[in-house]
Amino acid sequence: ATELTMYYPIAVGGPLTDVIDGMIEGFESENPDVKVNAIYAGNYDDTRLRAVSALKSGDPAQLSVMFSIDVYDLIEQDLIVPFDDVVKTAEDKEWLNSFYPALMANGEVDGKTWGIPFQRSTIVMYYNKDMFREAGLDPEHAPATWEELVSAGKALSKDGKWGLMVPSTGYPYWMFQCFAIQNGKELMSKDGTETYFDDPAVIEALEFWRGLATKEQIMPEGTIEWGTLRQAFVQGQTAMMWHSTGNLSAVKREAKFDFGVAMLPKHKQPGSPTGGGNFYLFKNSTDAQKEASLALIKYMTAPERAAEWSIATGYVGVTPDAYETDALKSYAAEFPQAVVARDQLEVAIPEFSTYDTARVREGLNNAIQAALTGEKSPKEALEGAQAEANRLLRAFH
Amino acid sequence: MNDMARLQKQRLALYGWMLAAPALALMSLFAFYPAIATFWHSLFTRGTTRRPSVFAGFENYQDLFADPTFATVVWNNLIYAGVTIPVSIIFALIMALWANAHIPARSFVRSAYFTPTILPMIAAANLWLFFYTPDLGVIDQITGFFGASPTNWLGQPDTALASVIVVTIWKEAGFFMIFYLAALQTIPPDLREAARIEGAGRWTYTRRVLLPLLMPTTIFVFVNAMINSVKLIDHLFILTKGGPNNASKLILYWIWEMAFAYFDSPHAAAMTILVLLALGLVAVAQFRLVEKRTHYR
Amino acid sequence: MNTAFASHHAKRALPDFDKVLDALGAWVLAIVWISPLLFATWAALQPSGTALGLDFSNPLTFENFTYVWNAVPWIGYFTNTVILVTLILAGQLVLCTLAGFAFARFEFRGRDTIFILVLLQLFILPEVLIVENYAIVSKLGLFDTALGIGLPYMASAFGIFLLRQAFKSVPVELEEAARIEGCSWMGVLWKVYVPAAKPVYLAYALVSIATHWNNFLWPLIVTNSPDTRPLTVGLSLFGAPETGVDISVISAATIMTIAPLLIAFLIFQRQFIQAFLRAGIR
Amino acid sequence: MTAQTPFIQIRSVSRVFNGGNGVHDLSIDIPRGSFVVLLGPSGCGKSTTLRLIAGLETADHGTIAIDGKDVTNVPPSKRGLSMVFQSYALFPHLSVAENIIFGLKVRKTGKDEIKSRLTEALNVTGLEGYEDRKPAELSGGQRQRVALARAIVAGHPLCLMDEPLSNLDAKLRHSVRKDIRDLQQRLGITVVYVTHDQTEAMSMADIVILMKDGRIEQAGNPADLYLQPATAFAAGFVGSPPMALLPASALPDAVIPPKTDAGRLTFGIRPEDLVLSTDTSTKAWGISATVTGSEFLGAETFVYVAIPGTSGATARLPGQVHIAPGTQVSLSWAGAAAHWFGEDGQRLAPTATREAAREPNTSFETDTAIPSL
Amino acid sequence: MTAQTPFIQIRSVSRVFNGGNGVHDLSIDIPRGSFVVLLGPSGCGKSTTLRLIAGLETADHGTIAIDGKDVTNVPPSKRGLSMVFQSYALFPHLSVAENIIFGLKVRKTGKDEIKSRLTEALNVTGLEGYEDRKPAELSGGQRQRVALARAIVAGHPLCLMDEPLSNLDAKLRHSVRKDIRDLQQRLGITVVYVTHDQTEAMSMADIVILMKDGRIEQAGNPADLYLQPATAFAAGFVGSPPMALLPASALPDAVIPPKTDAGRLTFGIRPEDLVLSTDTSTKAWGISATVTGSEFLGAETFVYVAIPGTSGATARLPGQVHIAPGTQVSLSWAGAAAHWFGEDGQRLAPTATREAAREPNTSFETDTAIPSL
Ligand SMILES: Nc1ncnc2c1ncn2[C@@H]1O[C@H](COP(=O)(O)OP(=O)(O)OP(=O)(O)O)[C@@H](O)[C@H]1O
Ligand SMILES: Nc1ncnc2c1ncn2[C@@H]1O[C@H](COP(=O)(O)OP(=O)(O)OP(=O)(O)O)[C@@H](O)[C@H]1O
Ligand SMILES: [Mg+2]
Ligand SMILES: [Mg+2]
Repeated sequence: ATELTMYYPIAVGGPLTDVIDGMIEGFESENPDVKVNAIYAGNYDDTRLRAVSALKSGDPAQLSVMFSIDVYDLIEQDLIVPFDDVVKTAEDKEWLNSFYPALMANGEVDGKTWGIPFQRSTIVMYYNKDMFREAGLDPEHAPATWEELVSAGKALSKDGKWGLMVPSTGYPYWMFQCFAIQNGKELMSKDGTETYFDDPAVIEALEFWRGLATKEQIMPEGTIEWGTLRQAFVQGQTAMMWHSTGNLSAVKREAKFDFGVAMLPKHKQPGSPTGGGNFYLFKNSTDAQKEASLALIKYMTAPERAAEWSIATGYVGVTPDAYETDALKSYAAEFPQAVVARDQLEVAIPEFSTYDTARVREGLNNAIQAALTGEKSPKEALEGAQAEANRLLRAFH
Repeated sequence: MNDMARLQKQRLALYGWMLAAPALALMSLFAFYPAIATFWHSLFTRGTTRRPSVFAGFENYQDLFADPTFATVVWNNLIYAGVTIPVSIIFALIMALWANAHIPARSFVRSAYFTPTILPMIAAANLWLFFYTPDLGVIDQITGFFGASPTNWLGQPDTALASVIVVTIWKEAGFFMIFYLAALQTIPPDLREAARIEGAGRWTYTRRVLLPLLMPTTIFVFVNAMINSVKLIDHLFILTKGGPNNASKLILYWIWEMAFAYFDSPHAAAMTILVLLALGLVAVAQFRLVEKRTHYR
Repeated sequence: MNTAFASHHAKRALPDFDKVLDALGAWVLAIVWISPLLFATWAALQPSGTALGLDFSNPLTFENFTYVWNAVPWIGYFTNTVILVTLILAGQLVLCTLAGFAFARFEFRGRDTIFILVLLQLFILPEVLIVENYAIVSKLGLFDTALGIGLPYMASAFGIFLLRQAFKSVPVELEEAARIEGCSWMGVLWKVYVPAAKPVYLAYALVSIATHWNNFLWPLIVTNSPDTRPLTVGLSLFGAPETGVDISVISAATIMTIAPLLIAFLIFQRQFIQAFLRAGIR
Repeated sequence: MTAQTPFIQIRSVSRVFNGGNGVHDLSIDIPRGSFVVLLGPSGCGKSTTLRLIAGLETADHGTIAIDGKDVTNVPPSKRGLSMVFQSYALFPHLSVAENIIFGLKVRKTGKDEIKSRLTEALNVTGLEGYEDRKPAELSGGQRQRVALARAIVAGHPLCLMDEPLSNLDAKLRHSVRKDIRDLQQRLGITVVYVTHDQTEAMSMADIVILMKDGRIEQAGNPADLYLQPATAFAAGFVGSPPMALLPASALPDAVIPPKTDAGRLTFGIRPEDLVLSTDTSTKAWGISATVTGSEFLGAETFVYVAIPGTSGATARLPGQVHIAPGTQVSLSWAGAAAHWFGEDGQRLAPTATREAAREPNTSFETDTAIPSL
Repeated sequence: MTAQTPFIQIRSVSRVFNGGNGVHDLSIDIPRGSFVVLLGPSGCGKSTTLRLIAGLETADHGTIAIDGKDVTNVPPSKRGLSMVFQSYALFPHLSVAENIIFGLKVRKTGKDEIKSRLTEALNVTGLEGYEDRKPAELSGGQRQRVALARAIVAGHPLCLMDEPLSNLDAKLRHSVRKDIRDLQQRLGITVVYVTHDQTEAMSMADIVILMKDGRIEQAGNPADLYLQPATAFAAGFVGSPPMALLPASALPDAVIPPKTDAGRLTFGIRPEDLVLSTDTSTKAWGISATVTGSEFLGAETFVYVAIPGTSGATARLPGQVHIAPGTQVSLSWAGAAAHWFGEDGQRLAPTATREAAREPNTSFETDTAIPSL
């Protein structure tokens, strides 16, 4: 029998290990000759650390769910193999094409596919319909452009409540990607060797973000805490928030009011980055293990499982087929907010990721936070980050 | 000297070694050997598929000194240490004095001071995260009650580090209190009476008698606090992740990032070695001081 | 005859102002200090999403506890934690006792140098040596065992230091008396030094238990299965970096992880503190 | 007691602890410039009394006046006194000099004055050259002197001492005893001194206050206590070896005072007043006893005898005396040497005759080197 | 010394510490069943000697034999002895009973035997009823008894004691002294006892070994030491108040022994042998001196006198003596009471006459109650 060790993180609150265990059981009963050790390994950082420790000290592990954006580093560290090497049959190749392209984008480097989407999110706008009504706004029409966003925000900001909150700790670059893409510019090249932080459109995007607090005063100043934002929203502290779709289930559970979910407003164009975790295959495994791993991944991303996972977590279903399942269909019917993320995938871009990604990202994060806290002007901050990124990426051209 | 006596001495030495050996072996295995390996590691470049690792001498160290983040992080850590160490020691001392005094509900007070010690840092940080939430958080609700405007404690460069520091002090003070409490019990009560008769008030007694007598404890606590000021970063993962814009990033967090997020273990190793060196130096100075100051015991 | 006295009944001073202030200060500080825990208790009893309002008119609910209780095999994790903590403590006590005894009472060449090395270990942060330590544990074949989690912590410099101090403060006469009565070296250690250092053991045990009860990352990394994982892993499921945590749920989970320890502490508070006091750690 | 107002007046002071122990309704007058010793067994309330005077304890009832001023509720530092503790209570982190001038510094005395007073205190206590040592680097006797120096440096007219010699060895104790007494007389200060050692009390005191169970048993000068103990307790407590206390019923009728009931009387005799005779026929009367042992101390020998119906007695004989255990002896004494106590332990008057025999005398001659055989 | 082989034989034993202190070339024979006291000032090597016998120190040179067996390199537990420490060294975590039977248990003695021995030891030391207390719950005297019980329970023929009474107060010390001596005699064991208190040594010992600077100064029975001190050091050390040692040059020529050089002689006189006279004309000779003070101790009074050219002397007078400081007196003594020491501190023979006067005597009569006026 083939034995597989798989690490996975849980990055949204709750007892989701049970769900995973259930899937694994299902897989094992369908493939009795494969034994899977699915190991919960904390959050994304813990999981990466766990995988690195294990691989570096020669412990066998065949696959893992890790950050989709770690792909360049994992390649650089020579830890993973592309799926193209494992996928043999036409059917399998077909399977590779069955995912939403926006979700596949992060896993494709140098023309090869290194990651298969599993727990993927995107950013959507949650809004408090009650507060919209109170402010005399149409609760069924969420702001669709930056202008509408600002004017609605102004109408909603009163009595110590805010119109909008966009979190800027934890994953500032992610939120910033929204503004940048909406303003018509992606932050990095497809091959992950270039960044465009000092592009005027990008600088303008950051100026707009900062302006929401300083000029328009529809958002509090300083950075906004990622971790507590949902609580602020469900307690009516802000009328709108931009946040991961991963929050959907929690907001649904917690909000005591009527809330809506909308695509992010557009400016020059609509758009939002994807996020979350992909499946990776580790290098030092036998062919049989690789095959079994592939089978496992296929099982885990099959429409039924994708639907189940999506309902349980709020993550997007990774294939269009998932949305054709009865489970997700009926869920969407009763809770239409659930399909907004999918709809947005049409205009989604890959999450920010380059070579030496953590460091480049860190530079960007710092620049964004420096601008939002007023330490630097957006231009100054982003130019600094760009210079840093150039330095780091020079080696990879 | 008598042969048998010499033989006996040798046998005792052997016993000594045998007794210490298991602990030393484990220590070597899990501290000394890894530390040396770390040092060795720090002399090589980061290996990637494109560029295999090569010997680089002290280049990694030079890189660090050239990196402005290094300066920021060191500076942050100095502030962090510079505030948490004395403040938690002072709190610990005050707590100990109170917990040792004859006040009503003394066991409640002692338990209250000590409780943070047994809370997992991660859990504690999660609680504090919500304390710090602007507007909604407990702190802002309280300050708001007195008419202050809401503050984005964790989101501003000038309050983020301070907020982290507060949590650290809260977590540590009760632990150190225990040591002071123990030390206070060993001070004979008649010293206080003698001082009273000599006309010393409470403050004079504290300053001129109590504090000098507690010096050995203070040094012990100081060393612990110093180690913690480098070691205690769990809450950063939850509270600020070192932000905004590195405003609250501490050395160990940065090492952690380098090693496990940037995949840059050589630089992380170099940084680790620097930290070890610095701590070692301070420690040696401390122990010197201990020997001097505790001479009268 | 006694001109100096106005009356035989002296006027008694008011309750000491200083003392009142002391008590007030101590209480205020105490309340501030446990306020996070009080808040957590409050939050855990609130329905999700309303905890931050501090709206005291809300009805209290145990749904968070039910939810958290059903989410994780707490009993198993609890057992694992107890086993782990006990194992570490036992190992520490044995190793530190032997080493502390050696450093306190035996003369051997290089003793002081080695002792300084031991103290240096205080500064070697296990957090950054995780990869190396993982490799060692894995090579020793102790992966995913309680022993594997515990081993790196067993030779505790802190423990050796404390016990050495404790042993040094035992009067030599006690040892000599025991030797005259026929005790061997081990007998002396076991019958004289260990009992004499009992408060130190208690105090050290308290610190050790509190530390390892709460350790998360290392156990997470060197374990694979729920059969060995400790309570904190259960707790970690409710921390959610990607979406932000639910304060009510995490509070409930926190309270459940620390409850056994906290209750034990509250019950044995007096003894614990007394233990510390008698330990006379300096 | 004395004609002038007493320096310290303690009036009906009580201080009762939870257990019911403490001191009860105590009244003491202490004349200025006197050396007063509080004597008594452990737990009798000596320290409590001293601490009441010092202000370290507050009286539950009653008043305390020092130098005519009611200090009952005055804090210790304002009472103008100093104190020497049994443990010396030296500050271990301060040098000898710093210890001595601690109080002066606290009271912000001028630098020059501190210096001159320190020099004097060092001089008086013979501590010159030790200024810079820490207490841990001193011997017991030296520490004791530092405590003394600290007590006298401020020049307070009253000094309280709580068993200041009990941590010294016998030899040292003897010499420091003298030093303290000399110092007190030279400085003319009032000293209240606590001890449970009757030898110390006898040799140092102007007035001994013997306490028991929180009350005063007898107060007076040492000779009074020794020669005319007011109670059986005082008789047994003062003197070493102690006075033998025998039930009168064990004595021959001849010696029982007339008009008393032997069944209720207690007879006391000091060891040096006991006459031992192996020739039981020479005296008209005598108590027969058996020697149980003897102890040779150089200048004298203690002989222990068992007397049927009693707990025994000790005789103190000069020089070396060899007497085998088991020897039958007859005990007798000069009539004036006998002490009689009633059922309540109170002394029975009159016993004045013997006291007269011991009147002070400055012309005399003695040679005890050869025991009278 | 005795005809039979000594129980303990110490032959030329040295143990020198780094500082050069310790004991040097010590040879001692201790007869079986005797009570031997090692006496001497602090630091003279008493404890070291005891610890050498116990095996807690190892000799650098020389041999030690106990009961005819060479034990020089035998560990303490195999020497068949027990020891009482100054601090008692009771195990604080064990109850009285457990403390006592500690050694028996370690040696795996049978349960029943342990029980019976414990009962006996408790009985002998009067500790019945205290079996279950912890040492901390006992008074000093009781602790001392526990230490004693632990030492005797094993029935070893040799018991070593290092200042076992120095933590007790004066009164208790006196009674325990007797108990220990009685116990030793009852059990017939050999005791080596360390003390720096000469009173203790005098009253307890069969043989006193007086040490100084790691060497033996004088060994003999107590009377020898008191009456015929071999050296000036021994003369000054034994006796309280100590013998006055005066340079012969301060004495009138009449009293200087013939054919000696007064400039090199030291004269010694015991306090009880000094005769004080205020009438300076009655005697043919006398040293004039000034009274500096006196101390009344109940049964006797010490009078301190200053003698020009000397460090002064003490006279011991029975009863209470009032004599004002400053009084001029004349000092004299019975010729046989004088002790003479040469320049090297050694006693000068002959002094036999006076010794004869103190020969043991079992028939006597004494009455010192009234001082000779
Ligand atoms: N703070 C206190 N609390 C309770 N009881 C006390 C306190 N201080 C003294 N006592 C009790 O009061 C009585 C008298 O105590 P005190 O210390 O005055 O005795 P003492 O004569 O000095 O004895 P010793 O010679 O042992 O020092 C004792 O029975 C003691 O137990
Ligand atoms: N372990 C040691 N190391 C160095 N010197 C020592 C040691 N033990 C004793 N000495 C020295 O040897 C000398 C004799 O010591 P010992 O303890 O035998 O004296 P002692 O007569 O028992 O004195 P005391 O009456 O103070 O107990 C002293 O000068 C002491 O300082
Ligand atoms: Mg007292
Ligand atoms: Mg000694």
